[in-house]
Amino acid sequence: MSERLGFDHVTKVFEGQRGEADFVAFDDVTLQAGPSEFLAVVGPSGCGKSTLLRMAAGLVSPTAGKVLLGDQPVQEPPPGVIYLFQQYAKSLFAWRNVIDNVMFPLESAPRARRGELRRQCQDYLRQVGLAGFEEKYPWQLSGGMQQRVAIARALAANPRVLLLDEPFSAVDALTRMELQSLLLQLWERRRFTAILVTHDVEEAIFLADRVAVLSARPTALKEIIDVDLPRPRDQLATREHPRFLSLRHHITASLLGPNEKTNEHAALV
Amino acid sequence: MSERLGFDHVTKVFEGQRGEADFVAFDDVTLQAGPSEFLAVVGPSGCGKSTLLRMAAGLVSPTAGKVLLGDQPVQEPPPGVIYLFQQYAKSLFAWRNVIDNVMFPLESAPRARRGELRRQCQDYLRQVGLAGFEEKYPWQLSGGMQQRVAIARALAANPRVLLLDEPFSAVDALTRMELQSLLLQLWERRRFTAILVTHDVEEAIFLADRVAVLSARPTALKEIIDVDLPRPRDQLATREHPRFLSLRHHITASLLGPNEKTNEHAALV
Amino acid sequence: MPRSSEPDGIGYWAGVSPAIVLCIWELAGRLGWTNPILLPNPTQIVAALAALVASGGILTPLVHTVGLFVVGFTLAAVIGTGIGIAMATSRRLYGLLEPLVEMLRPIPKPALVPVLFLFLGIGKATMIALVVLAGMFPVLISTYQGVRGLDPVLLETARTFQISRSRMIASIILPASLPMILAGMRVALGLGLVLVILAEMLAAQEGIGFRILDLERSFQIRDMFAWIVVLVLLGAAMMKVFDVAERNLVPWRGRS
Amino acid sequence: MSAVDRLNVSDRERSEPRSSREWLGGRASGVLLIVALLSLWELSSRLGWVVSAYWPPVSQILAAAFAQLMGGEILLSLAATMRRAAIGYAAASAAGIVLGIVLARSRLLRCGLLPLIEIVRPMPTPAIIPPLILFLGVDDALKIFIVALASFFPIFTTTYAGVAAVDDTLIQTARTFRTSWARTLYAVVLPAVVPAIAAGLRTATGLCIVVAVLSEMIAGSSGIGYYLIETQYAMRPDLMYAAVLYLALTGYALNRVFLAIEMRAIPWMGKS
Amino acid sequence: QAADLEKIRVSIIPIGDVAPLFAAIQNGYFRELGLEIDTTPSAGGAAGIPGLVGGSFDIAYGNVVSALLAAQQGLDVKVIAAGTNVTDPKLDATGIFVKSDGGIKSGKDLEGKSIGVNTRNNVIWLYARAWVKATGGDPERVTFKEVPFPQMEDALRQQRVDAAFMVPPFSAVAEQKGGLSKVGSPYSDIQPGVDVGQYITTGKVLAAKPEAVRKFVTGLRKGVEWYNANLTNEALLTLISGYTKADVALLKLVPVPTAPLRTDVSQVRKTMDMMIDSKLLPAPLDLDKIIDSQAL
Ligand SMILES: Nc1ncnc2c1ncn2[C@@H]1O[C@H](COP(=O)(O)OP(=O)(O)OP(=O)(O)O)[C@@H](O)[C@H]1O
Ligand SMILES: Nc1ncnc2c1ncn2[C@@H]1O[C@H](COP(=O)(O)OP(=O)(O)OP(=O)(O)O)[C@@H](O)[C@H]1O
Ligand SMILES: [Mg+2]
Ligand SMILES: [Mg+2]
Repeated sequence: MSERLGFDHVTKVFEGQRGEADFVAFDDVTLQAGPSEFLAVVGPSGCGKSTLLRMAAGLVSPTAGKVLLGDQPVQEPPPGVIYLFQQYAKSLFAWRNVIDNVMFPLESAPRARRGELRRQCQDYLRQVGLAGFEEKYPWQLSGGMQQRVAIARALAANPRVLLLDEPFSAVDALTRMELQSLLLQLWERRRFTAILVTHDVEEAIFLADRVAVLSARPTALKEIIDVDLPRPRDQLATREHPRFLSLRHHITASLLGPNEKTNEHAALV
Repeated sequence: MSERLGFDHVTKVFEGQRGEADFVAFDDVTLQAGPSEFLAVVGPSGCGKSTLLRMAAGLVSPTAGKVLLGDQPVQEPPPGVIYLFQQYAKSLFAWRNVIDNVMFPLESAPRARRGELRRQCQDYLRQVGLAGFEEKYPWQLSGGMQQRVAIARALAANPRVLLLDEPFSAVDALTRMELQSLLLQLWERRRFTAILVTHDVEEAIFLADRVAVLSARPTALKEIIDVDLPRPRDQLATREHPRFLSLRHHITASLLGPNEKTNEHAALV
Repeated sequence: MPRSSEPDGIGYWAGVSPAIVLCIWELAGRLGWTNPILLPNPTQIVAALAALVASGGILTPLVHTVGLFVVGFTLAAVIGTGIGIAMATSRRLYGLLEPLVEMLRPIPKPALVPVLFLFLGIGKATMIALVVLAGMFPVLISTYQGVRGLDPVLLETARTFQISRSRMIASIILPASLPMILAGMRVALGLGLVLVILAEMLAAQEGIGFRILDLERSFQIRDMFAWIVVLVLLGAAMMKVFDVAERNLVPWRGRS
Repeated sequence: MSAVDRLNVSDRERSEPRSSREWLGGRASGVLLIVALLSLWELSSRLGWVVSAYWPPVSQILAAAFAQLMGGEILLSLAATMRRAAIGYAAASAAGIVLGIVLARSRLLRCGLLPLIEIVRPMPTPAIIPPLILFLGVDDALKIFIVALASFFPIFTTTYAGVAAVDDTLIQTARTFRTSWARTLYAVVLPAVVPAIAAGLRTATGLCIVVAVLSEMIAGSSGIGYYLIETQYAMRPDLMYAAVLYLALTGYALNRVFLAIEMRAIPWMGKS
Repeated sequence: QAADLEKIRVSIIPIGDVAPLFAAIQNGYFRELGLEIDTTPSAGGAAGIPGLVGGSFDIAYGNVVSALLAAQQGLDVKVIAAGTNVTDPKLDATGIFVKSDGGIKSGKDLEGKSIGVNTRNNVIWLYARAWVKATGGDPERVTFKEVPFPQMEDALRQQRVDAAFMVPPFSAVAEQKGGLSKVGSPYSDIQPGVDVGQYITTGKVLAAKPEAVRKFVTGLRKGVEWYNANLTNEALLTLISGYTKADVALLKLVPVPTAPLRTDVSQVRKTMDMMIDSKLLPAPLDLDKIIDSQAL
């Protein structure tokens, strides 16, 4: 259950309001995530990473170029492409308990299948470590648990492509590690195509098969780096792997730009 | 301009409400940050890190034991002990522009000195890289810039001890690195005593002279680790230093607890 | 928001100050500082109230007032929510209705009484219309603002799950803006009660408003005060019911 | 773009159009609707679809409105109403803001006063006018008192809730800078509650006019409320409708002015 | 000079009935006596007696039924001068109106139907009941609906009520438009010469400023005399138009009745008996205490 997702010479321009100049968020970006690939996208703040994912999800359309899901151009939210937001608190439905949140994508199914689907959702909750929390409401859970609910809901929608927009940046560092490991486990089991947007270079390397680096405005694709680290990956061992460190060094330097020397404090301040 | 800050057999119990049991946030913790030392405290969520800092700031008092600033027990907010909150957006005064926010701690000074103090504040803003933003309002700035304003305001108060409660966890990863470097620069120049609370093991190692690890509840001091990395530190070089990696491994393992093997996925999920 | 159900750390103290005021009032009456015809003592008012309850005479006006209020308020809530959502989700309906709403909203509703009399006659229809007119605008405005203020993240989440427009409104927009809708209804509740009383004074042959005015005209001040007490209790009870309903409808209020 | 899609555009895309042509662009249908309704009114009166001495044609109302303006009489009535509304409003603001802050910060006063306030709150204005006439008479004292009473609650409630909602972080921040109690109150708490107070004040502006008019209708001798009754008894519905028109315009303008002031004076509104 | 004048606050209803008072003010009769009259109009008179009792006014123009009700509840009201009475049936513009094609002629026909009155338990209501009874109907079987005077005609034409007690100028305008007919004049039919309205004060005011009250009555009487002498004078209509905002053309439709100089106790007693009959009053009141001797 996975699919190729590609950006084909995509340009996105936001029209300027009240006499402001138009704003070019992307200029001619071509990029592709193959079936079952885990692609990470890193880039400085405001460079248009979220816009990229929103185009992939069919929530906004490119000004020029095409977004392709398999061979089909994406125009409106296509089935099986699920978006996981950073703001779990806002993306969960506060008026539904945990299991009903997870059931949401399945509710158009015929009544007869409801019982079966419900059991299935319970299984997803078990997979994200939330068995027993079915009847709780989102506000009764910690941030990390809320994001787990959002993940279970995404799984319930049976994603062919999962779009992750800084999914773990709002939780604390230890929880972040847990969720990263969880995501990898699920991805290895289900093999959907994953596109992850993040600021965190280490997170990108730890999770992805390839990392795409975007430049600051005008946003273009700076480079794509293959992550040749063995799987399954491990929070301690992988991150201490010499290859991890060199990738980390390379990508961080690339992000900070060609003019800035990496061993200088000033460059970071 | 710095001072020793010590916790001497400190116990903190929150009284249970409405028949709930009392809640022991700390049991007999003894810990000390010497003059001009940079001490980091890491620990799992909810273990009482913020409570520790709030006691140091004199915002709450311990149930037993003493908090000592130099030789003086801390009872109410002592002069020169400044608290930097994680929630920069909430700790800045929305109705004051940047320079007036920074001026806040100085406003009890006699009128005659105002001009001079204002120039001083402008200098602090320059130091945190915000020259030219004096007249902006907080909401007109990005998250990282807002936290810089909070740092400048803390500097204006001329701190002997700076308490930092996850100060960078709400900004993106690249901005976080920038702010860490900025903090180190300022600390090296001003040499106040710094106590940093964080979830992020790498941040703790990168910044601190010593790292104190707290256990989950009932919270006690698990261990204190000396960070024998050279200064000045560098975002790339320091983090790739073999000693950094071994410290990182050790502290992460310690945090995850004695029963959990570090090379197991399950431990993290 | 301070609400009667939350004691704001007052607890048992809540009864003290009203009791003191009542005692002073009673004492002033007994000592002849007040005119007993214009301002009866609390005990006299309570006696009048007791007589009213004992005779069963309290029932008909109470039923009239409550009935009128429930009908008017419900209509105001439904219409306000409906138009609010329609205007917030459709640009075309917004353009069509916004000028009319902005024109009607600032008119003090009591000023419309003669027009209502003309078209709806002097009776139920006019009274209900008054309550609805007064109550629907706060609901409408705050529903509109609530829906427009919904976080795009929420709506986009729902959209990526491919739901239909009607399901979007029913299972996302409506529940998500419920806190704001209820805030509007809370305002409408207060206004509605005011207008119910006014409407009864103007156009009813029954009801608490009618009774109060009638008793005032025949200078039966003691009974008039008894009815005012009934009214206060009624108002407080309605707010209480609303609070309980709100807590059950939006248990997540202020927590997400 | 489908209707629901509208909801999904970002704030930038949905910000209000600026020029008057753009304004009309979105609302042309709405303006047409109003014109159609008014034409219907005009016709129904002229062609005798609705027969009543109290259903004058719109054109006659507009003529009356113009004559009123020329005569200046309507302005006097309006001024009388606005004066009462303004005095009551000012008193309500002072009381509402002070009590709101003080009660939120002091448990003792809260115990003493909050129950009394809660008792008065559900009392509908028209119901208390009759007994109040007996105490305050029918003069300005009565009307101003009623206006003040009605306007008090929104102001008090939002202020009280606003103070309670002031983020603890703000107060703690002030504390670590060793700010005195008094200075914390006026330099931190007060500005932090200003947006909440402003919201209450705005609700009260609409309310104070309505209540002033209502009290003049019940126990009036001047002002627009009385004018509405008087013109009915004098069988001059054109004057009456024209007065309603002025009243609506005043309410609308007041709200606009308030919003404009709010935007200038409280730039941090909704921003923290 | 104005400072020497004693100020008297009078609550009035802006209708033709108080024309003598305004005549007296305009002609300077009060000023000559050292009084300044400050009139406060109150539509429908709702605030009159309550305001008087509450101390806003020294004197209020009010109807006889309200005054008696107040007295019955123990309020210390005093009638000090006659206001309006209905003597000449030809000049009685008030009446019960029905739709001309409705077939209603009498109180008997109204059984099971409704009559519009401006307020219940007042003078209009009382006389409407009496009229129903006098024309063969049972007042208990007629519904009395409260309809404000300005809305009376529409209510009748739209058949929201089957009959309406109308007063000038509304009655005159309605009659002129056609389609409605007057089937009775309760005041002049039931009790020719009835004292409908009086000037009322309280015992407290009477005790506190007896002189001022005496001067008021004197000035008012002069006003009544001028009024009665100028009933057909255009100047009178202009005067009325001045404080009612009604067009002079409209006022011309309305017959102008004479005004009484003195209160007729026997008329008040008759009204009181009717109130007892309609259970508005439980027992007779001591009218000598209510009607001050100056009114006589
Ligand atoms: N609807 C819009 N109208 C106009 N400009 C927009 C719109 N949406 C986004 N932008 C602009 O496009 C740029 C890219 O936005 P985007 O949210 O994609 O960046 P990002 O890389 O996700 O940033 P961050 O790392 O802060 O999440 C920003 O400068 C933003 O201001
Ligand atoms: N005023 C209080 N009353 C009762 N319990 C409290 C109070 N303040 C904190 N606690 C409890 O004490 C514990 C420690 O809280 P604290 O905020 O210090 O933890 P923390 O380590 O800073 O957590 P985090 O990493 O989430 O910031 C928590 O379980 C909290 O619920
Ligand atoms: Mg983004
Ligand atoms: Mg904390």
